Amino acid sequence: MTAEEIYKSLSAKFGEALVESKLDAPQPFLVLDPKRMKEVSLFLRDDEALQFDFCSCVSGVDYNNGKLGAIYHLASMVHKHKIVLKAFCTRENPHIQSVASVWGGADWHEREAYDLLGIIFDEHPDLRRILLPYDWEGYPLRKDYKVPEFYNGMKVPY
Amino acid sequence: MTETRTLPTRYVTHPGELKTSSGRSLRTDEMIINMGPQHPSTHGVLRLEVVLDGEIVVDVIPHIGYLHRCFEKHAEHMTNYQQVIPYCDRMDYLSSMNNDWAYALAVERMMKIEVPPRVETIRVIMAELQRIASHLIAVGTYGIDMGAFTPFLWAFRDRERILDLFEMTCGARLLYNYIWIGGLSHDLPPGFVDKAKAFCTYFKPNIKELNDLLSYNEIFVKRTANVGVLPADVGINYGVSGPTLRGSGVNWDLRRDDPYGIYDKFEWEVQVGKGERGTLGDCWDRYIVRVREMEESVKIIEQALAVLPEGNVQAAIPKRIRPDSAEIYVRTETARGELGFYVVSDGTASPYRLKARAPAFVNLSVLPEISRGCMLADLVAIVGSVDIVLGEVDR
Amino acid sequence: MYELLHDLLGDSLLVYVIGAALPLLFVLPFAVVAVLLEMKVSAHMQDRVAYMYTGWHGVLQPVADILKLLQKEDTVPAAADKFLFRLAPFLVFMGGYAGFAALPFSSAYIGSNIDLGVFYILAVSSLAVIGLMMSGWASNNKWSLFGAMRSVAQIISYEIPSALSILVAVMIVGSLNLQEVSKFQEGGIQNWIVFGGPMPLLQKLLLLPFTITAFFILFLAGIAEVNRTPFDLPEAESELVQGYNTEYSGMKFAIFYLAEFANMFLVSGIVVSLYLGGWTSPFGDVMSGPIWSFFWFVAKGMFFVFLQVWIRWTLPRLRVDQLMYTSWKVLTPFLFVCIFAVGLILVL
Amino acid sequence: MDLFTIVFYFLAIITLGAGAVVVFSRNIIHAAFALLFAFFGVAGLYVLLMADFIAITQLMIYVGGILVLVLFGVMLTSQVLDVQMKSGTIQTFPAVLVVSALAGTLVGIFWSTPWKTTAAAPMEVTAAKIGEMLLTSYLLPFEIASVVLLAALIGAALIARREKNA
Repeated sequence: MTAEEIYKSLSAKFGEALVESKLDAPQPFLVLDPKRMKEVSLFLRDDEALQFDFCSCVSGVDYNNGKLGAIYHLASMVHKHKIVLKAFCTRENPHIQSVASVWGGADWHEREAYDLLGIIFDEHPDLRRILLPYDWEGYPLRKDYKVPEFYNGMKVPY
Repeated sequence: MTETRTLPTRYVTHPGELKTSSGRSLRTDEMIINMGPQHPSTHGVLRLEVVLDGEIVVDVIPHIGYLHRCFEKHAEHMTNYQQVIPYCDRMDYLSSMNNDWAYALAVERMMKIEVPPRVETIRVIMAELQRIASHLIAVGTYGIDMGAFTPFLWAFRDRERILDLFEMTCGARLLYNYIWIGGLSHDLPPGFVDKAKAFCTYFKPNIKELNDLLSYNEIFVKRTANVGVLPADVGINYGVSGPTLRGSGVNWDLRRDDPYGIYDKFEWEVQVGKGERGTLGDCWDRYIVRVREMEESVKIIEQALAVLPEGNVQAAIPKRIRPDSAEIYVRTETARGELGFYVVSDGTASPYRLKARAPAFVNLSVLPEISRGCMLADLVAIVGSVDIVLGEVDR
Repeated sequence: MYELLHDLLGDSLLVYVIGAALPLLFVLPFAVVAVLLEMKVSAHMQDRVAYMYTGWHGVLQPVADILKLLQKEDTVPAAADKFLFRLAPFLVFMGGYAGFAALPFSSAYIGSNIDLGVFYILAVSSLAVIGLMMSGWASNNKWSLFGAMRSVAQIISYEIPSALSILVAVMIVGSLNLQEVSKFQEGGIQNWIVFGGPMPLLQKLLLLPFTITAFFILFLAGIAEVNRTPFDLPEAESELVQGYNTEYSGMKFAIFYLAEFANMFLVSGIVVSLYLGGWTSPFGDVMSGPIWSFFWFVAKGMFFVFLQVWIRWTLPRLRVDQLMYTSWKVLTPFLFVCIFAVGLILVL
Repeated sequence: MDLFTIVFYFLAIITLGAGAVVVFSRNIIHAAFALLFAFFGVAGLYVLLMADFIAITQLMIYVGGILVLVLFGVMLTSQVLDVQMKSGTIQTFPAVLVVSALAGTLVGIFWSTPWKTTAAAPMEVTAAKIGEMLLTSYLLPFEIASVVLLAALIGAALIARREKNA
């Protein structure tokens, strides 16, 4: 299935949840409503013609204009097609609906995005820091992140 | 084969309360034990919080991040794209070549660089040698996990030969920095082809030896078959990839299914688990897939060595790599599975955002799912069979 | 032996002390040799050469290792039960060492020529069980406790097959005294109990399958009782981080180690005495006599020690439930059959 | 004092001292482990009485079996990893009563019995005799005991297995 067809079958069902799309890019992507991630994802996974059963990667990105994004790279092992989903939120209100219940693999990726960028994935089963210590402050991959001078009262040497 | 299959071992646990026949309750305590971060069988600094009922695992909670070295943050602060490669080396330090290739490939695709055919061939040779080296460690350390020390040292003996080849190529034995954007750091040294061929002839009988000593050893099979069964659908849902997924019988290999390099020019097969000794997708299947993949890799190397073309080892690339504002996700098949690099460029000389989709990271996330209800010793077997490298999990 | 000492020193406490210390003259050098054997054999199996620098082919390395262990700091975990922690290694060693008293090293020497020899060895080995449990508990470490619990369960389970397979030989000889068991098998290799003992030909042939089975099981159970691969679950390095001796260092660890090697030889000694003719020469009267008999006993014992090393560096480890399964559902029923059959053959 | 007496007192002190620890120790684990030395001392006393078979049986059954069972029991109770597991004293008054009554009886018997003292008999082979008697004169009690033990074994196995069906 080409990106065109994927877009059509999605827009027919979830008109407003599709905020934007770019189908002529080398890797075409769809921008989704961050609050309706789950239902779209469920459809993407379970629809016979789509069958996006494999969630390769979830990446958080800070676009440095107050906008954060979560980028989902999906693939289908059955039909061997790929699509990129994007969901954006603001730094002030970084909420995106979690898809961890749709793809188990998204669980840790979303935790990582939360850990490093502070994107809060709503309905995530276990949203804790994953790579950094549990008492770490701040989100290091945000572009406005200042490296702390002290960690737990200890001077960070460098 | 499927008729005689026995059911996977799942032990009955009785956490919380037990009622006696007279209705009185007996409270049994679960024991919470920390496996790691310093533990011989966690293959690095992984910490597993294990909830035990006697010897039976009730739950496993992995805690990672002890080896977090801010790879992604570093990458954003490099002065150019080339500088990221040494950091890629250190992600999955057991298959550095594969990491470098994945990253180089991502940048090359973003900039639409065509690499010369000699480079492609050498990359395949290096990646497959690296895959053998990495699988040797996986298989060898798995032997240690099961209490057999000798296979480990035999595996290391053979791996040394591969490292010798790498050393004569680029001077390093672990972190090579050999595959560069648009090519290689330098050409193969004279005599490499002969030595690599000699290695292939030397190595093939050793796989049989390993099989005799470990793979088909009755105790080893007893320990690994029917243990930690990963059903194919669960594996796919969790994004598991590589030999771990193929052990569950999923015929999926990015070298063939999302082609890169010149793998399509060679004759080789994707090895999948068949549930020969137990349930499909158990530890033994994952293990044997690695052993058989080594044989396939030898095949690929021999073919690639035979067709190695002459030519340049560096494509014509701009002095300073500045991709246009773009983004790309490229995935390759490393020894552990799908290694993906998501590169976002903003037109400057360093990546705006670089996300590494580490296969071991994702494979590890399925661990709690497949290890509930097994025994403590099985947990060691499962962790070993998933074959994680903590450098890659934590990046 | 004691007569000699009595004649020299009279009936004093010293006689007994010296008598009790005599096996140490064997155990200590043996441990050194066994360490070297273990390292060298494993190394050559693994395409290595092991240590090469201390003395000729590194033969002095175990001595250096012992000296190092002697000098090491003797750490005791802060939260450990200090008294029990210190006591445990000695109990473990005592359990193995006490067994040497009933081992017939030669036709002229046995520590204590008691009639209940084998029974006594089985009994004192339970001392080591308590020692292991003590060490695991006193370390105040969950892994150690796990190891201790496992080892106790394992040793107790494997005492049953080993006792039963001992019984097979004892039934044939009609004595629990290992010295007499050895004497019984004099006259060459064909008289060893593993080959049916010095019986009439027909009876011998009938006994043969059962004695061989019992012999193998005794050896297996012996390996299990000294916690070596494939039965090394209590100290399973990859699971339990060395189990009960995780927290031990320096001299106390050395004593655990010594106990392990002493036990290795003890087990081999029992197997050899009961089934392989003990100190008797395999060639009948050729090369017999007290000195030669000592040689034969030690040589046979060392062969079995070598076998244990060989097995250790070849096989993976069993899992706890498989271990118990092997003991209770495989070895023990087999032995019941053996005992029944041997009894029947002997009576008829 | 000859050697025999020295050894006797040595063993007696071990036995009684260990027994005292068992009774008075506030740490249950210490109490359980002290049993080892008590049993050992008793076995030694048996040896002095030339009862080698009983001595070894004592070791085998009490140390190898019962003590292990006791230790498992103690360790399987809750808070096993807490080294400070304590034993307490309850119902002091009835205990004192019972104990003094028992002690009085024992001391009374001790004083009123005409003890026969003879020189130590030479070491005899008892194992064979015991075996013979068990299979001839005392066959019935021996068999009854084995049947009882078998029943206990089967019962234990049954209880241990019940979990799985439920």
